[in-house]
Amino acid sequence: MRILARLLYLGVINLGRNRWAQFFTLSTVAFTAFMAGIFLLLLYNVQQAARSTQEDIQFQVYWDPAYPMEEIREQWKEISSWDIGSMETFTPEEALEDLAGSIAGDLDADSLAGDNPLPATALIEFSLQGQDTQDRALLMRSRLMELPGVQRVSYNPLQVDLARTWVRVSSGIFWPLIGLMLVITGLVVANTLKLNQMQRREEVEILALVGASSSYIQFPLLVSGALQGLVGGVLSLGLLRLLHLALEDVLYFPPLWLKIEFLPLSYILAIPGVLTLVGLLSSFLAVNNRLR
Amino acid sequence: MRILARLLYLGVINLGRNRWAQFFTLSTVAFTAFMAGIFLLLLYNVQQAARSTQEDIQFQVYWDPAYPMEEIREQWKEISSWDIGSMETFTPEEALEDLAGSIAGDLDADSLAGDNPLPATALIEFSLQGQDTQDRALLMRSRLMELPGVQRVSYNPLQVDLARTWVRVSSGIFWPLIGLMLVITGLVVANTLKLNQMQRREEVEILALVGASSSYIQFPLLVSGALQGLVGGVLSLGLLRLLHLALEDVLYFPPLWLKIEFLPLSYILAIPGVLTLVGLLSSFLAVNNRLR
Amino acid sequence: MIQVKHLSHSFGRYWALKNISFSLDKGDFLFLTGPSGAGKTTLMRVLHGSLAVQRGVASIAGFDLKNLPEKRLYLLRREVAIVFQDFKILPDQSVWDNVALPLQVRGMVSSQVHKRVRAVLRSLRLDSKSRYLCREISGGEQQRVAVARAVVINPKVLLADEPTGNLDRKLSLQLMEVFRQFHVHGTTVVLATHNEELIRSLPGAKILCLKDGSAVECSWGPEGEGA
Amino acid sequence: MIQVKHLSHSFGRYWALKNISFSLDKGDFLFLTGPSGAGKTTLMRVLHGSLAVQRGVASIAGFDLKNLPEKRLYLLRREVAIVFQDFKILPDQSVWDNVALPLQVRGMVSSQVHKRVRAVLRSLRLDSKSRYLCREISGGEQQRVAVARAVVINPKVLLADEPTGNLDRKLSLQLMEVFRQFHVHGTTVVLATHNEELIRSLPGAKILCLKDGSAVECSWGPEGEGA
Ligand SMILES: Nc1ncnc2c1ncn2[C@@H]1O[C@H](COP(=O)(O)OP(=O)(O)OP(=O)(O)O)[C@@H](O)[C@H]1O
Ligand SMILES: Nc1ncnc2c1ncn2[C@@H]1O[C@H](COP(=O)(O)OP(=O)(O)OP(=O)(O)O)[C@@H](O)[C@H]1O
Ligand SMILES: [Mg+2]
Ligand SMILES: [Mg+2]
Repeated sequence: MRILARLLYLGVINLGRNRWAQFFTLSTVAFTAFMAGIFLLLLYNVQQAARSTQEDIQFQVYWDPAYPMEEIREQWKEISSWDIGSMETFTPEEALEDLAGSIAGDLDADSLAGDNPLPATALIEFSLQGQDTQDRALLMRSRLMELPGVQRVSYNPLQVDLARTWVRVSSGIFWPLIGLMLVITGLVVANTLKLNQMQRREEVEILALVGASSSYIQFPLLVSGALQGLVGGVLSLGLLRLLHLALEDVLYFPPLWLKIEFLPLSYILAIPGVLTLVGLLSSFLAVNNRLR
Repeated sequence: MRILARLLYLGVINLGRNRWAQFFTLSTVAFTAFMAGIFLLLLYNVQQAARSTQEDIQFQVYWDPAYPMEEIREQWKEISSWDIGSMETFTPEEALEDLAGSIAGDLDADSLAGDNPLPATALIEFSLQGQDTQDRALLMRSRLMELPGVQRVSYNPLQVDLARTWVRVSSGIFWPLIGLMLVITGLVVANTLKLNQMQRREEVEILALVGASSSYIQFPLLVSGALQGLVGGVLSLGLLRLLHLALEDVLYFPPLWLKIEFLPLSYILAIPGVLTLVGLLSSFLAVNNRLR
Repeated sequence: MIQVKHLSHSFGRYWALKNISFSLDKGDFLFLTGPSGAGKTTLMRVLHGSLAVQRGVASIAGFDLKNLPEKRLYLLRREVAIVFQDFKILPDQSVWDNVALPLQVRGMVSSQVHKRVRAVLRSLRLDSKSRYLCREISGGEQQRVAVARAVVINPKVLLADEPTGNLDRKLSLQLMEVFRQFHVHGTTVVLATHNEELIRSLPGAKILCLKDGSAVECSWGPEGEGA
Repeated sequence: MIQVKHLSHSFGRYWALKNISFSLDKGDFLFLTGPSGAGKTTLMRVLHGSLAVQRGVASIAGFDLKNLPEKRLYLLRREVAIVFQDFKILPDQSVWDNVALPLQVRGMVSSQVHKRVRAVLRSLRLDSKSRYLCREISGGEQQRVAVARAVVINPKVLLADEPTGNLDRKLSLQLMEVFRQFHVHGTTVVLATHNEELIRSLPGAKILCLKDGSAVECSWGPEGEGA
């Protein structure tokens, strides 16, 4: 027990020796983990976005250009009270402006305004979560069709297809890439820790010469390796959170309204956890090689 | 001259000393650069995709459900001979199937088939490159409208908006993220090289004691630092290319037809170039500190 | 306490020890001497388990060196202490920490450690330097730290490789007195040295002269050889 | 060649050298002696430019140590060679490479380097070990490598800190003969040693006895002191 406490203590104060090497090691670990973290954050958010797209279906509703706009506005109010996700509306003028803007910034929209060929439209998002999704989708469709003045209700086959595609692909890319990241991070961290521990070769050798058992030698090295992994992981999470705070709102404006989400708790715990394990493991290997 | 050659030679054979430390350093450098490279590859491709989306405009054409399908097929043939980018067509049955598939896999499409409310549609992509894009877009629109049986021609405001958004955002995200990557990679590589060179402290000290001038001491260290950066960078490019070969076609199927492109030459040259510089710089700093 | 029979050791093609045999009982004192490169250090390292027994047989403090598994080597090193020719002390730790190390490694309580280290440092005139880092002290002081680290565990066998090379005559004789005390109290001592005065100062001791790895007649010695 | 006036040096609050003065001409030979911890190594390091001059004045081979900028230190070290008490040789390089190092550092052509290194290694009986790595050779051999590395440049001033600590009597006297040859050919030699026999072997030499950092009467010496 006293020995165990002493070994733990040694593992911690080892970190205080050769501060510069320690500092370089720790920052390498933290930065590598940070880089992997950015990657994870990115993939996670794309995955989230794809999943939410997949679960939504969009109806695009077109009104008869001849139908009075006031009535259409009434209908818009009514529709927004339905059980839908969201609605975006375009008057013919807005649509024209949008078209003009999308083709070229300086197209003279006024020249077309008198003879606007565009109808009023609405983009309705509708969540497909829950049990009776099929019925609800069909019901929604017929309800929209029955509104007076509605000419057509279209849906988004391409977008739905894209989302389905992403899900199909992501299992082929998402997890392999995460795995690759993990492997690389592990290798970098392990290498760095080994480089660091090479500086302690002399100490390890002398400990063995004065009669230290291999567990006495290894345990503090394992403890410092694990600590370095842990501290590096926590530091990288801090950096990641800072980056996230800076980027969180960068996509949060119309028409995206995309908040970049931070990693979920399980990932947050996994990062320092994995690094701690890597630290342990690489120390273990480094020391084991040394003793032979 | 003889001294210079000798110093270069020393810089190279230095790499042969302490092979393990060298190996760990090199693989850390290579893997870190690899990770940054993956990132670069990803951002570059997203950027490319966004740029090409921005340059395209999509028209969605809806035919009157009552209009005979044979005529529509004739029109499809005609349209495809126009100066357009691409066209995707959906018969009412295909559209229904698609809808059914997107809502739920096992929806009974046959029950709706008799009374199919969906029209025939076509998705036409049209490139906005070149001079007279505005006129061509308007011309295309009116040509489509004039086809008999065409009920509506819609365009893709949301998608165009997304692309414009991406471009707006990417200058706020793309370059900062690349910059961040660069800084992190630089720090990691510099740290690792420093950790490595710490192992040479003794040698440097002894060189100074036997009368080596500081340039005699520094030059080989700079050479090996630069070489390590260079070799690490080239290795990382190799790894990246392997990854690219594995992933190239993973998105190349309908309806995406997205080939992941490899980095352009300027990036390819920049990776080892930057790493070489980082190697030089970190060696320079490491040695300069040492001598004082 | 030490048995060595037909021991040979080679580094590559170079035979550093050739067919050495001798044996020591508890409390014996052996001087190991011979010109530079004769194989003294090599023999010490074999006895301490740092070099494997390649040919012949060797045992020390009850451990058969030929068949000692690596895992149990530390047990041998708790009985057999060594003073290295190149000290092998930790330069970035204090004199005190270096000397306390073998005791801490054994899990001794710190009050005991304190008492033992203090006594040993005093006997070697190192008390005033105990807080210095080992790279900050003089060559002779470092050598005494190496001796202190070896004797602090009260070993059954004490191997000392040229422990007076950096010491002046007075300190050498004082150190010799420390070794003699251990010898008198039953520790088996093997001392490698070039210093003939040291050897003459202990007439009762055995002497083993090496030359190019072989045991030879001691050319100058008035005393007999070790058998 | 060497002037030292009122030189003092402290490590923190500890004064390792106190008010030392002496001067040596070209070709002089000075023995530096005194008990362990007296300050011999500290004085050597000041003369070699590794420790700054804190108080007093010191110059060597025409370099004023007090005002020598760091950038020009290597010029001093091309004239003043030193044998370190702890050797400071590169353990992972061969004997040959270690000895050739100071010549290569000066940009000497390799045929010249070859000739010089060979001659020096032979004079120190190291020819058979020239391809060995320095960590593979015995303590005495390492010490001779350190000496070889110092004398190979034919220095104006040769500082040798306890260069015979790991050598047997015969080798010590041979080494002394090497130093004497340099001395005769005009090299100024400063030799720190505990070995009284060595000191007696060169009756014409000056002697400086240190104790606790101060110059003192040599308690045992038949010869006069250095002034
Ligand atoms: N690891 C090694 N590899 C090759 N040769 C070695 C190795 N270690 C020692 N030797 C050689 O073995 C011989 C004996 O070395 P050893 O260190 O035992 O000598 P020694 O008697 O201790 O000499 P000294 O008095 O100089 O310390 C020497 O010639 C040395 O060069
Ligand atoms: N870097 C340092 N920091 C603190 N004290 C030091 C340092 N270097 C030397 N000393 C102290 O200065 C004193 C003189 O040391 P020095 O090495 O000059 O002695 P020395 O005469 O060479 O002794 P020896 O014969 O044992 O080699 C010693 O007491 C030593 O502890
Ligand atoms: Mg030896
Ligand atoms: Mg000294």
